[in-house]
Amino acid sequence: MGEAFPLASNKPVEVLEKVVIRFAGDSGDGMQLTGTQFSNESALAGNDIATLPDYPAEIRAPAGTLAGVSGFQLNFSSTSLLTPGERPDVLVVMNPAALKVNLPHLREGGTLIMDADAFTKGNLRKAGYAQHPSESGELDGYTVFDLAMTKMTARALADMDLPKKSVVRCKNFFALGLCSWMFSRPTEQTLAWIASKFAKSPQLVEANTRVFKAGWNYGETTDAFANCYTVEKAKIEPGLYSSITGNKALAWGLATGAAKAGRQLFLGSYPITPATEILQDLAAMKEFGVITVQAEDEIAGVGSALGASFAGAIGVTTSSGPGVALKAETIGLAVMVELPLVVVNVQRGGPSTGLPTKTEQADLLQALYGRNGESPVAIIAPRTPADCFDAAIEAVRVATKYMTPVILLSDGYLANGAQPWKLPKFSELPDIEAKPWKQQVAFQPYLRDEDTLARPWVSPGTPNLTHRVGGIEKDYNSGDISYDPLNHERMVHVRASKIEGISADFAPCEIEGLQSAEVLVVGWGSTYGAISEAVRALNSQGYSFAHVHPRWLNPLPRDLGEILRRFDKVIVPEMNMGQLVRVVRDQYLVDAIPLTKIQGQPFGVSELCDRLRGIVEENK
Amino acid sequence: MGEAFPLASNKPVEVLEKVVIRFAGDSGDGMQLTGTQFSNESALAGNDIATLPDYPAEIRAPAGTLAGVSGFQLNFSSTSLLTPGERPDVLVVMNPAALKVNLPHLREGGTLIMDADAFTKGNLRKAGYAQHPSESGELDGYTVFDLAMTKMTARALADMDLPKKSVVRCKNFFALGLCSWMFSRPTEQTLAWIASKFAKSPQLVEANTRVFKAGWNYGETTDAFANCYTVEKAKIEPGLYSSITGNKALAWGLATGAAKAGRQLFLGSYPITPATEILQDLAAMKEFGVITVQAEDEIAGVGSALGASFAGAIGVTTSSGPGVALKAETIGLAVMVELPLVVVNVQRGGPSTGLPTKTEQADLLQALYGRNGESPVAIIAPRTPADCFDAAIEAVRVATKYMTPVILLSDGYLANGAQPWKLPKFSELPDIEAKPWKQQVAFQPYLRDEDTLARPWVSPGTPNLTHRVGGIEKDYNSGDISYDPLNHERMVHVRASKIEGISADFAPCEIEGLQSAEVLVVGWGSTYGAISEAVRALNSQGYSFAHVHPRWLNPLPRDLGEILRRFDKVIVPEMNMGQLVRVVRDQYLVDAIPLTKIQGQPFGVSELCDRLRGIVEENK
Amino acid sequence: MSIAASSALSRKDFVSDQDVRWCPGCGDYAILAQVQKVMAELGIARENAVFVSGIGCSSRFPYYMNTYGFHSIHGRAPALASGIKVARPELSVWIITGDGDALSIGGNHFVHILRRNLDVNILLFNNEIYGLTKGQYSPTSKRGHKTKTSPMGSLDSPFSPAALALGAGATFIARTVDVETQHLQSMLHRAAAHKGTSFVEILQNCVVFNDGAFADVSDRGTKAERQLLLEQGKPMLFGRDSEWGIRLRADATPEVVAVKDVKPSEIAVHDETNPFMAHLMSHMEGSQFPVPMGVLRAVEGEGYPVYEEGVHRQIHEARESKGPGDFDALYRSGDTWQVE
Amino acid sequence: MSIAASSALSRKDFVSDQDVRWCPGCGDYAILAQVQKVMAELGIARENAVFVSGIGCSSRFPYYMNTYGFHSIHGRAPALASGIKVARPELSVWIITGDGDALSIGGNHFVHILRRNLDVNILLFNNEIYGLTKGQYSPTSKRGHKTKTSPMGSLDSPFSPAALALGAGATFIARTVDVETQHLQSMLHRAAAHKGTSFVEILQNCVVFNDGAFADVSDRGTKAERQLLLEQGKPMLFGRDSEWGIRLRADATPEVVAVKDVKPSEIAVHDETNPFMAHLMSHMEGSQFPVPMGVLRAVEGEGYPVYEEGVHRQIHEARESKGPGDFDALYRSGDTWQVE
Ligand SMILES: Cc1ncc(C[n+]2csc(CCOP(=O)(O)OP(=O)(O)O)c2C)c(N)n1
Ligand SMILES: Cc1ncc(C[n+]2csc(CCOP(=O)(O)OP(=O)(O)O)c2C)c(N)n1
Ligand code: SF4
Ligand code: SF4
Ligand SMILES: [Mg+2]
Ligand SMILES: [Mg+2]
Repeated sequence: MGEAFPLASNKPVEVLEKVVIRFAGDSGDGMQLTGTQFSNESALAGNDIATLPDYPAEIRAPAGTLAGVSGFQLNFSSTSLLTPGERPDVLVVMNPAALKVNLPHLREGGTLIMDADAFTKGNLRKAGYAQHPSESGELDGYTVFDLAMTKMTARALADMDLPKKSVVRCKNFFALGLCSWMFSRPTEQTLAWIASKFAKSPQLVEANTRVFKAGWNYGETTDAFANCYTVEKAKIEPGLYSSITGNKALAWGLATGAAKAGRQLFLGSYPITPATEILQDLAAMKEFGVITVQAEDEIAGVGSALGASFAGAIGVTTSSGPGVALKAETIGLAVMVELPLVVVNVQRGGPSTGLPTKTEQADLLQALYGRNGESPVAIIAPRTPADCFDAAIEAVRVATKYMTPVILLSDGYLANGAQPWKLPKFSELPDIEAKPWKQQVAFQPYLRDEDTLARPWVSPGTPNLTHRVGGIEKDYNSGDISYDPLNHERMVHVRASKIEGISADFAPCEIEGLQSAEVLVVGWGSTYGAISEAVRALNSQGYSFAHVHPRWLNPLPRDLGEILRRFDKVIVPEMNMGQLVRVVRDQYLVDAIPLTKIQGQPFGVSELCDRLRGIVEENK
Repeated sequence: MGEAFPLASNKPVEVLEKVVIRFAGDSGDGMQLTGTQFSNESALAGNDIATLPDYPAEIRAPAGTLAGVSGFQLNFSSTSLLTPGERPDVLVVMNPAALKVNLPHLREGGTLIMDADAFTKGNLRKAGYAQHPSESGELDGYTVFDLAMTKMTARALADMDLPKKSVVRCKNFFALGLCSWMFSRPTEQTLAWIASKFAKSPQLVEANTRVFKAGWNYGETTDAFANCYTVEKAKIEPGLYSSITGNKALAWGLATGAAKAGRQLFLGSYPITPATEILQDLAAMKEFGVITVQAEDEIAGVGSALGASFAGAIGVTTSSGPGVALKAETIGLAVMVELPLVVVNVQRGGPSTGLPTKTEQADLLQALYGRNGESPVAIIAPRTPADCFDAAIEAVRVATKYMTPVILLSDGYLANGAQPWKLPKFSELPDIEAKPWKQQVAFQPYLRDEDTLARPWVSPGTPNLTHRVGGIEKDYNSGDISYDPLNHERMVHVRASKIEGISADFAPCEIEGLQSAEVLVVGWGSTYGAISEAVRALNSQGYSFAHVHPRWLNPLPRDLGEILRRFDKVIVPEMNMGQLVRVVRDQYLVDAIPLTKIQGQPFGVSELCDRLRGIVEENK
Repeated sequence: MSIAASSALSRKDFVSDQDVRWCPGCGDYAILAQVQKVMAELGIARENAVFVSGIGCSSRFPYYMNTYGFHSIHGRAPALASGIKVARPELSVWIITGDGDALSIGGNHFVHILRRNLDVNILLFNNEIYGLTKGQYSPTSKRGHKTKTSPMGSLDSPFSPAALALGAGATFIARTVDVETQHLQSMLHRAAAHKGTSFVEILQNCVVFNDGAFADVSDRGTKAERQLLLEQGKPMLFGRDSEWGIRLRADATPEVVAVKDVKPSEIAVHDETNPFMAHLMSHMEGSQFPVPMGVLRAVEGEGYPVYEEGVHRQIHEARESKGPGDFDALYRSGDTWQVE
Repeated sequence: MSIAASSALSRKDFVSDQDVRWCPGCGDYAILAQVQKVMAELGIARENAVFVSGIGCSSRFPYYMNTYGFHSIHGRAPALASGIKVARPELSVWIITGDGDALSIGGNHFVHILRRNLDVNILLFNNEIYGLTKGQYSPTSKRGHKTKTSPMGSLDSPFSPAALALGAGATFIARTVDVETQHLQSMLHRAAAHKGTSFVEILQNCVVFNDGAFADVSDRGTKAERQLLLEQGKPMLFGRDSEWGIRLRADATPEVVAVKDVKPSEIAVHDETNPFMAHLMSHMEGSQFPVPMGVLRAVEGEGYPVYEEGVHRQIHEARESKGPGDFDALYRSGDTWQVE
């Protein structure tokens, strides 16, 4: 093998438009690593990609059990791509449990690659197979490659004197090598990555390299595979790209936003799935001056963030639904004291503890109404993992400009899903300005800016402007406590107007699909990819759909009402029981139809196509 | 004076249909006592009555200041009555601050009775009067009786050797005596009440009796008053009556409900204005087996209540908006474990700490949506102080029958307002039944009753039925933890259906006013009295209004949609920025018009008439 | 106060039908086994026991017990348990919690239940880490501990759970460790027997995120030097041959002495009822001292009333003095008037 | 760490323009006056001081101080204050709280801020009652106290705020009383000087709902017998003529002795740095003992790191080792690929 690796394959190459591949194995089998590296190769190959990891709920379920299965799905394509794909074309399974869990998703006629050596009696039993699945006929209809991966791995390492356990641990590199061959992926970078990742142990570098090559060569040399495939370069905006998860994008966006505002970022947070990584990522950014406080609970998290805002920092708190419920009272205080505050809710399956590792969009109404009294806040929802970066900056901007809490609604799907992200240049991102207090008139802490209705942000340490804020209603002019009835009404109205006013900044809504379609599909947040792809697919089938996807849920864009009225039918797909659809019906009195899915899982494109078609046909 | 007291007046008696009177003075002047006793006299006189106390926000503001003014308003009438009245016909003020605060409310041409002796330079200054109001002309247009009450009180007690402070403290009895004369109130009961209330000090019995009689006699004998008045008996359903505040009615209703269910009442609560009295009243009911736990915070309050429900008691928690916000996560848990739980929210002015002693209806959307995930709960809102009793029983009934949290939305106005209450007979109130577990099939903790969809309520201590509940999604059949996607969807739907199903129990909506009116007014909760009176008044002026006032806000009554569509126009008055109106628009797609007031004050009848008329005319 | 089961019970009677889902090697398994065993030994009927937990790896515990159980929300188990116990004092109530659940989000309920002294048992599985959320430092993590949220080391000074409990007025405080089967059992028995809130801190190994946090106290090789086994009325000795002891200085601060160098009477004697001894033991930290294991404090009876007993006593007294509640009399208790 | 004002300040400089709205005779007035006076004496510029409170009568305090102020929500002042202090360590941060605010709903934040040892000052106005909500028992109300919510007497065993603080790891604990102007001032000065969280319990009379709760310690006639004035390094004596003293028994429990009956060396000597002494003082309760007043505990420096200093030190160190954060490098830190 030696120097000349990697070779281009000499076998025939079939060109595919796009492929969905899923790697699945035991938690200990390194599937996340394998999937991630295969994604990187595909990105390097110039494909558009979208990924979705799928971790087990248990920390470390017993090896070989169904509960312990870990998966990673990748969609790579020569056309633009918005979702990690619905049903895999190719399924790679490292043990029987992984097969059991994932086979139902493999598309009919799909390709199945299995580690034959892992299908021992013991493992079959743990996975609940009474007999070997290849004997029961359940694999009929798939293209099956039942390969002795463990043995071949061992053979490649025979002369290296590695303990058996270490040998077995390398077998994911066999799968990676084989798949890299199968889809003509570039391999240099992977070899370089192995060299750097295991740099501390030259033995492991050697072992993993050998096994990776063994996998590649196996595809190239054996007769098992007649040909290989490739997916050509997608048309992608030129630039430097990286694959980024929603949580990482959010963390970086928050830090970027604060830096652009010239303020310190202060995160007060308490760990909770699936939001924890944002805290973890920001905790690792100390050289950026980012402060993270792991508080004793969610209330202290948001409380410290609000205190930090009072002190002049960008106060942020991150959590998921149950934690956000606990923050409600303090968010109400932030509404009253009118300080910037960003509250991130990475939504998960509810109610209560619900399905903590699954995705859902069922906290929109909580964000809108989940506080006592009339306490409007701004609400923004990113639509893709990479969009979390921009949405976070936007949240910081609005919080600062309008002196208001902003709730950012991400979800488990965005949080863990990854997507190519065109790297921005920090210096080219616009600055965020908080209007400073201008000394022309006598200082009053609640004197409002005429345009934004924001009060001035004056922090302790500023001489001659000492003042007190608090949760009791305050006088419109002086900001002192006031129990006056008409003043209260005025203040409630002005707080509402301030939030309404934010939409003055919005660009007109973008309508995708057919502009003069019969049916408008309205979505929000992480369903963007699935809806877009579904609308594209349906329109290509001769249907007539348009798609609008507001980024701000409060306030809604000013042109939305007019747009809604332009279409015969309005359908609102959501991963809940119908929440945005309530707001739309209420505000615009449009007979919008809910399309709901509440299974802890994102919409699949073809599923959405079917259901959209169904509604249209049913209502004909 | 002696034996023959009370005399009937010999002066001419003018008959009035109804009177609104307001007593106002310093916190230390005993205005609540005076007002309450005058109300009792009026009830005894056979009038229909409605009352509203108005306490200062400060515990004990400095004497004589505006902040220290305490008031009590009574409406008494020979026709049926639903509100304490808007603008008083008669205003009794014991000092300048009370005049300053209350004069703007006195109706034009109204009667003003003042204690001349309290209008000292010092008191005028504290109230912010530059000159004596009778000199500034601001009392023109009123019938003013500027009486030396303090001096006359002192004179009546001259031979009693009381300290000056005690003498002054009796002057409210002068006012009570005078007003009792003026409106021909029965006085025996008051004299008996003085005797029992001050039984511990015969000297005080003597003093207060003397001063009361002095007040009465002053009216009868001096020429200051040409005639007196009376308000004749109202047509009221026969029975034994008592005046009851909303908070007391709630406390008694909860205890009654639990007793009728054959369960222990367990209240876990944390004090907060204006809900605290419910905890206080129930803490005093130990002989009824009522358990009250004053918890360390609101979360522990609701948590202990839910624990008690699991243990077989009727778990209840009481709070106001900010406290209910803190309970959100635990209410979500209650939704998931499907146990009976009653959550009382005595709403106050918001957001945040807001206007803690004022009334508002701005927590409806919080009740509906203020939790993470899809977590529907039943919501009931009493309409009058006395109705709090029935609504509390109803809440216990539904919580038990449907194994669900029920949120009861009272407010500051109901909580402190009082109303005649026809005493029920405990034995005649219907029993509340929780369907017991029937041993026909194998026990599953989430096996649902076919009619109600409720799961069985099996408490610890029951042999052979041990089971575990929790906040993670559970399997539809076994009740075990389940992460299955379709099962989650099924469970979310069945929890929603269960709540929807409650409306099967509702009687058809009652429509007041003109059944075939053009305009339907839809209200909820404490606005009932004002809306009813306004609709009555408008219709008597030739307008055409109907009024419907759903008691349950979730689910809404099944016939509501059909009713709404029967009317040309739908107007929804609320003490918030429009909350029920959102639900109505969303659910029924009816262009309902909000009519909002958010001043910490209830609607006045004439104010409501004006605004309803205004909307109708504007939209013609 | 628990109702005993009629027939003899075995550990298996307390095993539920749910698959146990902790990581292989997690210390929680050992604790589960001992609790099931001790419940059987105590002879508490399954239906009269209630296990209440919050959220965390440890809080999965109730699912594995064939008793009544409530897996509630993060930090709130003491609140739920209070409602259960006050409503039904005859039940045997066990709170299962973690260092995050009890001391971070649940800190307030923890100190308040101890203060009120309900007759329940709290088992705190202290692994000095947030397990379920995959490895962030907890309020018991040592200063400087590097975790996912403290990449440069934790800045928090940890709680001593025992010291916090003592400060809150706990009447029973014990410490044990997952691997010491016998000791763990005896602590569970002592906790069950105590009248009032029994707080047992169980040092528990999280193999995945904080492996070996208690290696020195649990390893065969070192434990004799690192554990100070407390026994009522016994001198405080430790070491393989009990060659070390604890002596109190004049200012009441402790020091480690070699037994051979001092008079036997100089060695401090453990007294569970002496609050100062409990204080000493709960604050004895740092590598120069052994880790006290056993019952640090146990006081009951007069001066230490049990909350729920008071609640029911007041109800009883109210009924004695006023008669059982009469609703019709209640309704009539304000000023009334008759309308004909 | 507070920036001093340039010119000399007087009490009046710290008086805000708001009308003070406590009940006439409330102990809060006296505390307000002393705090304003001490702030002036400390020479802290008004703009560099922040007063943060929760909800309660006491929590109205910030409105009356001509400094920056935050009247937040019930129980959460320590959380807000933590954010302020960590973000801006140079500010002088004062938390004003009540027994309900700090120890009931706010108990968790209270113990955690003490544990973390932020350099802030906590003044707890302990009136043993909920004042603002008009008279319900609080977590410091005595057992048996009859209030609106405990008509047959409170069943809760009260917290000793000092003991709870000690259990949480507080580095500074002091106790004083509203009416002792001089003592109150000196405690405020000590608190301000302390590096770390200073916790001062101020016994405060609520004239309306709990009048005279501390009458014995504040009345001229009895206070000499009821107050034990602690002074560093001084023997613990009390009584009109210092005729009584505290002696420690062999088992470290305290007893009251007549000075004339014992040797001077037998009288315990106060040491703020000795945790066992703090424990002794924070648990010394009951009518047989006087009430310890003064600094119960004060430790600082090595072994007692200040939280926010650690936060900023880590930032500093990260910058030293990695250079100041470069966003473009951050964005590029994952695997990247170039699309042409
Ligand atoms: C309200 C809320 N906040 C946060 C979480 C996330 N969470 C679950 S368990 C846990 C900490 C668990 O630590 P510990 O109590 O020590 O238990 P362990 O897993 O270590 O046994 C956290 C932060 C949650 N479930 N709910
Ligand atoms: C979330 C919330 N719960 C309850 C209340 C009601 N509340 C306000 S102050 C208070 C207790 C005050 O007691 P304390 O802290 O001792 O202060 P004091 O008034 O005695 O100074 C309560 C229960 C509230 N404002 N907010
Ligand atoms: S993560 Fe740690 S505590 Fe949790 S189950 Fe695994 S080993 Fe046990
Ligand atoms: S109620 Fe008590 S604590 Fe509150 S202001 Fe009045 S006297 Fe002071
Ligand atoms: Mg833990
Ligand atoms: Mg208090």
